[in-house]
Amino acid sequence: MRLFLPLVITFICGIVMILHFFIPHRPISTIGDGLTDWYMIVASAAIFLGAANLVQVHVHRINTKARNWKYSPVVLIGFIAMMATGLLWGVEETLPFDYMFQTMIVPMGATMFSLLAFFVASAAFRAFRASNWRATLLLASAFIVMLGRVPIGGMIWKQIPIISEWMMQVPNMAGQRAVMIGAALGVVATSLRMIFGIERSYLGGAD
Amino acid sequence: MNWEIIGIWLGAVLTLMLYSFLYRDNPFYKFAEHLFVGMSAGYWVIYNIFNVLKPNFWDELTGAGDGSPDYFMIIPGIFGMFMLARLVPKIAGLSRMALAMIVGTGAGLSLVSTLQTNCLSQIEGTIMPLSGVGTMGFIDNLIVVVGVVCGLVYFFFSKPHEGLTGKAAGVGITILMVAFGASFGYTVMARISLLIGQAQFLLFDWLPTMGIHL
Amino acid sequence: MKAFLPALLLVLMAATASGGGFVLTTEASDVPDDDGGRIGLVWTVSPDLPVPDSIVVERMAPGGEWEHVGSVAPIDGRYTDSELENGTVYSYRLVPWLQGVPGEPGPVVSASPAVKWLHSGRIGMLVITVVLCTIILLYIEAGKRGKDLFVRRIAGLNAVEDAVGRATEMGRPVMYIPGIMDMDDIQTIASMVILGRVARKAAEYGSSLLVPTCRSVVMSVSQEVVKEAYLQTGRPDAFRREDITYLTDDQFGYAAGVDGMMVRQRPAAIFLLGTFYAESLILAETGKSVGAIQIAGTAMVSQIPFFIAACDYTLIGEELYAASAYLSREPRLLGSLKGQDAAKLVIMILIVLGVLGATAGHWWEPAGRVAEFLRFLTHVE
Amino acid sequence: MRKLLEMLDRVDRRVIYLLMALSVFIPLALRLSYPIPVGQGPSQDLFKAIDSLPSGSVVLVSYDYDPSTMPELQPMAVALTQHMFTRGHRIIAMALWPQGASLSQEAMSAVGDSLGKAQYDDWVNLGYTVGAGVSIVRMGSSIRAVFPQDRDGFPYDSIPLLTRVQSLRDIDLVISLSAGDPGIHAWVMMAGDRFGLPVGGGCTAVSAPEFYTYLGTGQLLGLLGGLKGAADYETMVREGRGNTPAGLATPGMAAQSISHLVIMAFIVIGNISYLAVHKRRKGAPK
Repeated sequence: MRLFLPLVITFICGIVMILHFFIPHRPISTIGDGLTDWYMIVASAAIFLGAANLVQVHVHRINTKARNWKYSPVVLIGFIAMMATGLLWGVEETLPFDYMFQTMIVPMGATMFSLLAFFVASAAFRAFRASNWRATLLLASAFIVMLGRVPIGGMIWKQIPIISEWMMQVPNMAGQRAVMIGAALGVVATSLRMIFGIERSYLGGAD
Repeated sequence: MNWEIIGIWLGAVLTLMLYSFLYRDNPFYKFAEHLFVGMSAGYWVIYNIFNVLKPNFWDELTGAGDGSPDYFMIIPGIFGMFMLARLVPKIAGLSRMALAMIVGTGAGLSLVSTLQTNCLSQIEGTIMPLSGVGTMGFIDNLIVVVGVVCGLVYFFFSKPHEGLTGKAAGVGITILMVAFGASFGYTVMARISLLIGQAQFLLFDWLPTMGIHL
Repeated sequence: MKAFLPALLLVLMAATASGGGFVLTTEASDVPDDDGGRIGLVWTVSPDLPVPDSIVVERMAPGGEWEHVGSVAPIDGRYTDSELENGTVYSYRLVPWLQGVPGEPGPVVSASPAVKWLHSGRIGMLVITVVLCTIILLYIEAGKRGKDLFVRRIAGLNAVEDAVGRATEMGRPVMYIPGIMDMDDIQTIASMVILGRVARKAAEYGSSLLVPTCRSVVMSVSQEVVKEAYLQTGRPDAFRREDITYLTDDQFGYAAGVDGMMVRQRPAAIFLLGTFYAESLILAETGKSVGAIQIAGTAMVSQIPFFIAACDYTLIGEELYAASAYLSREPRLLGSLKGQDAAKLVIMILIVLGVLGATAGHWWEPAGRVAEFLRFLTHVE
Repeated sequence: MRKLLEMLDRVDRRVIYLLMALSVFIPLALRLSYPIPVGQGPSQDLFKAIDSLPSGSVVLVSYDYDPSTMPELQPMAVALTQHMFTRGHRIIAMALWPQGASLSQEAMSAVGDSLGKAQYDDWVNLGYTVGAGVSIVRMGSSIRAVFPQDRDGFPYDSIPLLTRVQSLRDIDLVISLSAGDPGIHAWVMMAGDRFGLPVGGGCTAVSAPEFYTYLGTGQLLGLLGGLKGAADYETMVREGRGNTPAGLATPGMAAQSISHLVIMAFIVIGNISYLAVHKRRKGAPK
């Protein structure tokens, strides 16, 4: 019973969005538009939930002196600093909020991501093994594409960039498309199950 | 005080702190990691308030935008509150309502859109002739058609991979491996590009502040 | 004097252009396949005359006088008038303006807005949607009624139990990472189903289960799912809510956080099931470096090569969805999987028929028409 | 020899990290450069599509990325903005990722200032919206409903550039600069297939391979893939315009070349040492 109302809401919202695609007529069109307006607001509440959770978690860590709790104030300070500068002065260019974004978040975000280059190198050395003919095939096609994407590839042999582009446009596309169609059916089936209340795990607990 | 140079130093020091993880996990990395988590959460909240909640909800509700209050906005407001109810264990169950709305809308939308874009359009694109397209066209089209069909056979779960099904699935997984290889080759480039970006920052923005020009 | 020049220019414009003024032709028509109330205007402009500042769209009011409804840059070439009465005929003309002076209006055109009950470009898709959805729902129904449904073995899934068991033996935790997308993502949902099974195993073996999440909603759902699993295995006391945490919505903040957890807590088994982006490699590589058995699965094609490289088992694409059915053995999920297979069969037949038709159409025209029809059926506007 | 291979098999990962770093830093510091040949391909398709739009067209550029992928996508944003402004197009920027809202401002105001383009007349930054695909569907009937004001709080109706732009139907081209989801997928699905808009894109090299399916069907009219795509575009924008400043992506391509070779060497050496050690272990008595 505690799930009845949520399931009804899911069903109505799902059906409206499907009909919205096929039926341009009122009232479906207006209800569909309204629903999308509401969606944005409810979805943005989720961000607050996330932030509130973050604060909760770290305050709890400090209170209980959990492992590595000494870093929790750093999280809170970073969070409060962004919040305060944003609320006090706004987000326009050259203001403190934007300054902190450009000078701290941007380089940190970029660095976090660039660590990947090192992990890729390490994976190349340790993990990418030509252990069977299929893995060998994977590596061979990776080699061609890697060479084709940089100027040096064309300098080695003029045809490499052309072959590399062909690999992307023919075998790669065929493989990607097969995965895509299969996955699309997975999405359709799961969406159906959710709309018809067969899939309830997202509401927490099966039955 | 030169804010620009301070900014470059801030960025460079934080960058080096994060790179220190490559040596091993250490307090500098942890400090920067936690700072990053906190600051990005703060950024998200601020943008959410200024770019979404204020204009799309508050201004609409109070009529600050175009002068006519839209009282229907109370409904998503209530659902939004439901979402936040998770924070209070006693009424946490209410958040199911909000979740139901998000999931229902998302499911309905993705059902039709995914079917159209990732399924029907792809079928349409695969229905192509093997004749009258020249030798190269014949080979290309044949690879695409066979690849797609055999790839689908690989993802067929109702039959064991034996006999003809097994052979087709074998062809399918082969094409998939070539695709994954291409994908991998392409990806390596992405990863290195990001390192290049940070290296450029350190070499051409940060070093000059110490008088080192490369 | 200031107004004189542009006025003169406009007079000249009108006089020199053979087809009249600046606006040569105008067409008005109902905007198709909408909820009505809209008329679209398109026009062509004279290439020989100087470009005016703007074009004012005028509509004839019931009284017969022209009223201003909008102004647009001359180059735009189209305008949509909205909030009109369906079925009423509206007349429009376009007036070019140069420095505050109107020029010669373009021709008068009329149209009436109409409303459609069904989008005409989407009928083929409607048919296919209904067919595919019916197939899937029928199979789910068959599954519910207890029809025995076979699913082929999926490599990697049998390893779930071993992985959890190994973690218990080593006295190290199990880590489950449900991807970085929110609860409305289908892969996350599939992942939640698998999480339930993994949690049950962890509860049975008595090993601790860490679930760091990237979305707060996913965190709450994970808590519910894991709690339920512990309840069902009769060990509600062993459930630790604080092991299922929310880190941050930020992708790399999350990756860094999970990385830290991996290095510090050294899980012996790591599950990476759900939607992953660039963080996949960081997570998988760090997981490998702490010596964990890793079972990964995602439908994100770009990340699959990395999982294949760094993990012990990888569920490719749809296998992730199949896994949730296979593991839970839940009849409805199995039925749904069967339904998907049937849908796949339909698609394969469509493609093969289409390709054969298109190929044979080169010599025998009726076959070509089959391909045409199939293309029409799958074409959506 | 075998000893060496065994040593290689156990080599500390930090050595690998160091080699990787050197292969990037050294070519950059030495300012190595190779010419970038631009062949036929998705980059050129996008360039041609933008080039062939009539001057004054309205292009919607969605910044669906954040600082972490800036090195790949920001050069594209800059080069695209330069190209569109010099062709006289007007740009509406928005973001499906929160941090994209700040990145777009940076790119547009810098390029706009240098080319004498005015905010609100030639370009506008609508900012961030939550909801991704759902928001795009809403924009199909009303952009104002999603963005009642721009990033800095100016009401939608008071912005001159937007007076005739009511819904997606009034947009001539959509370009999504995408680092993942939401991004090109959402735009192709919602704006492209649902509302029939031409969609082009730029993406990280990671996601490029899967978008080739959309290129094959024409659902995507062109694509810039990663740093190479950005460098291609910079080269095309510069062609015939000698005074355009050097791009951001092109200088990185030499470092990219060297490090690709290093990675390939890693794969080869890794495999040789693995095979050698593995074979020996297999043969050894238990």
